[in-house]
Amino acid sequence: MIDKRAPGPAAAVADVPDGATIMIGGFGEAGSPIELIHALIDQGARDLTIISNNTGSGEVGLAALLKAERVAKVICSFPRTANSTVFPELYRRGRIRLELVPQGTLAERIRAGGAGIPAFFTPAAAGTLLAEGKESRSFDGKEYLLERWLRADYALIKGRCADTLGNVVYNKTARNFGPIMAMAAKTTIVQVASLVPPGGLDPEVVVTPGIFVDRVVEVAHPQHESELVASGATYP
Amino acid sequence: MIDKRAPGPAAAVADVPDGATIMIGGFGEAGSPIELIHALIDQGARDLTIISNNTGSGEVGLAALLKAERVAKVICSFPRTANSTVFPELYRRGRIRLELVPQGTLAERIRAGGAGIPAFFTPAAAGTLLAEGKESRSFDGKEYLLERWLRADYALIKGRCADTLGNVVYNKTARNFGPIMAMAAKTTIVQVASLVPPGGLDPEVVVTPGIFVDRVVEVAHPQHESELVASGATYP
Amino acid sequence: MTTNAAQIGWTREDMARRLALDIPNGSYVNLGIGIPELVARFVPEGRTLIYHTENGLLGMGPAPREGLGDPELINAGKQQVTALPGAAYFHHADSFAMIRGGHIDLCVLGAMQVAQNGDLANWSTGEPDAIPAVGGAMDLVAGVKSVFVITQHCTKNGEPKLVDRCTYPLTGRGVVNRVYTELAVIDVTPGGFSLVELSPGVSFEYVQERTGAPLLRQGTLANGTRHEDRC
Amino acid sequence: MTTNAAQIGWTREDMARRLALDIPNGSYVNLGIGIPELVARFVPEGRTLIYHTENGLLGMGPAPREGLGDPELINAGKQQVTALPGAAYFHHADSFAMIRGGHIDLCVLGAMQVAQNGDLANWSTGEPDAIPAVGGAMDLVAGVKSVFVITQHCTKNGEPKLVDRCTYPLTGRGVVNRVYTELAVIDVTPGGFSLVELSPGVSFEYVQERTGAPLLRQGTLANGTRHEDRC
Repeated sequence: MIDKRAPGPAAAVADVPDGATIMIGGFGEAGSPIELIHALIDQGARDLTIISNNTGSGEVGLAALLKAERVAKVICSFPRTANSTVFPELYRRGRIRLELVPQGTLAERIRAGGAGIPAFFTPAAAGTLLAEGKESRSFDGKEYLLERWLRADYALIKGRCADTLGNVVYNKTARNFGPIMAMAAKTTIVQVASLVPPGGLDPEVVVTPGIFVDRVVEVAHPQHESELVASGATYP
Repeated sequence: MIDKRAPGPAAAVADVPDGATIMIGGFGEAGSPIELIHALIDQGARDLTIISNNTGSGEVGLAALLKAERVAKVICSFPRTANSTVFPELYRRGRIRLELVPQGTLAERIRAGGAGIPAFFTPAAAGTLLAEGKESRSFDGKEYLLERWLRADYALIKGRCADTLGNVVYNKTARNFGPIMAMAAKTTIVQVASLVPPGGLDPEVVVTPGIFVDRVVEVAHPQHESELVASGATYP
Repeated sequence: MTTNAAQIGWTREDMARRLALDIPNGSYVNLGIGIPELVARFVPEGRTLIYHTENGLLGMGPAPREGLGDPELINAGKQQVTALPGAAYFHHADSFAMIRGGHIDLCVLGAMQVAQNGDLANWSTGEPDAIPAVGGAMDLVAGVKSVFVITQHCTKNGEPKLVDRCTYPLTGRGVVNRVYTELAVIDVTPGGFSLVELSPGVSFEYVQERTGAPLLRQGTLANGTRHEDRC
Repeated sequence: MTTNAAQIGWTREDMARRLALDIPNGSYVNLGIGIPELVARFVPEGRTLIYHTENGLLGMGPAPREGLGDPELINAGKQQVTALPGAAYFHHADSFAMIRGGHIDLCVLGAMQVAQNGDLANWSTGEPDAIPAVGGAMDLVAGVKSVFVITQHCTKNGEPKLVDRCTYPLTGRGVVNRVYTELAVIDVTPGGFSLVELSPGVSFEYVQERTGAPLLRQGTLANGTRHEDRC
């Protein structure tokens, strides 16, 4: 039998080495795999490159990972949000690098990484500051930029339910980057509120097929970032 | 209220002009929108370009459309299958043109058309006869071909169930090209076995969101190509 | 000269109501964060719009009733929302396929500057200390069929936001179709800014004085129809 | 010299059984049409393989029992199949993302010709009257981690299929890792064809005579390990 269960978040992220590139799912708090991120903080890997749409809020989850100075570089579309103070402070102090990518280009680059498409053309950012240094080309009279795929060593994502073969379904808008990051990482680790045996998910409704998933971890009662931030929580 | 229902297959395809480019869903008979194709035969548009993975079997559905000499060109990956005699005969007589595309490249070109990606690089067919005339480029030491998007005037596809806003779910491996063709056509027409009001489909399991669909037609008991072929049926 | 600007012309709600009049029934619409969100409150009787939020939902509804929200059902501004009957969830690549692929009929955005050639600047002042953040704005202006801007006519310092040429970093080139301010509705045409409508009690000259580029009294819309033809 | 070929060496079932021994537990596998399909029958006890069919199913099971099939649940050869517990359906772009993106561990294909440099020809004889049909073969060989070929050692006319250089149009360049025929298991290495195993009663010389390029008695595998290290 194939069984992709890991006993817990700590075991699931135990082998992440220093210098790894890690995709972290979520748009704001929706889909943010807080328990996996906290396990990564405990685990201690440093000099990481993080690919994620935002940079977290308060001092929990992704923001706590940044605060712990484990991250050398962030690739994201929107590094400032309400209650986001950790990244701006590190960035102004020159303690972290930023590659700013338009959100749709970020998503497409990740999808391209998973789909084996090394480069593609997109109209977003053509003619702007973010086009600097990029190859551009005109198709049918419109200007496009050449963008490269993004791939990662690990993806940490959050689902609602998975089976032990790694098939995953998500919760509402927490789906966001999860399915494409799962495709683009060498090792994809998914935390879910509920784990079921094969056959427990209808094959018609699976969003991420198990082929894209390496480890699944049950976190029955995941924390919500906004509640932690509201309560003034910090991690560790 | 938004209501995308068309009263029947004939009404749904009534405005297809001569010379149109039409994507037709299906892999073999799975997902082939036979009733829409038959309505298109009745409708009479000619000089069509058809984008579809195969060329049909017997003398019904897609094969019947070819047999009626309505099609000037086919873009597909696999124009010969069991019981496929119409296309080979037309092709040998020089009555139809063929653009042969590897299946994954075909799918990705259609998806790119729907996603606003005018061109992308793929490793498939690099160094082969099908690379002739195509730009190639090396990324990280591997050779890739530049491929252009495919877009169409119409897509004819088959789902299992839709709501009146055009959200669609499919049946098993009949899903195949439906979701991406729906994205890549100016006018997407979907036949489904069952139509429900908004709210009748769980938003978590919708495969093709309604934004990609223009017209939905209920065909409660769709015919199966293999049964028609086995019975020696022809159309019209 | 702009000290009275706050008391003159439309309120934000008026601007949103005026903009909503121009959205055809059945449109798929993406509303930016801030004033654009107000538009959803003013959809005219008898029209149905379907709202797209780029974080993966089509068929977005209003904020949930107190205590009934889900922290994982949010909009692009990270506020809790609801899903209407007929909604669909999808992942980010599919969501931006809708945007980039030209499937969204309209997006409504805020602006720092709009130039007479349709250039839009709305993501960065370019100041060295600023934390750059672009989000989905560049994808939206590059892919959505029509781009409406809703904004105060001038900055807090009284500088025109409708300008000859953007001085802030661009979001996109030649992308804006129409601008709604508290003073006027203005089209971006091949000939430059063209007045569509003045807010009550505001004169053409008053608007022109506060606009950083020539304002045509009337003209042909970008799509080739005349003002009178608009929906 | 090949008149007795049919009676010599492994049967098709033997070939499939031998190939199945080399597939690690838990692999994601795509089986081509024809002889490759036989491999699914011979998975060794204790191993679980997950079959991918490019028309949109992961977790493909055997043919349905008579009368229980669905014409819309088929494999790439358009034969009715079943879906095992834990299966998933997906669309064609996602399916080929699995293939092109390197997520499939192994594909097993038939061949017209395999060259000593790993070139594969299996889609067209290049004859003017032929109806060209490529299907997913070019995507599979370009994207799948390992490509195994299972084929008769020679054509019906006794011509070698393992050749110096392919004369038929290529499916892909340098893509084949290993070949299983009725006579032998042969690796494609940087040094050319390298014998892994002979079928019972078949000599090295017998195989070499029927092979259109030099056959190494032993060598280093393409992945740098020795024969003995293979799974």
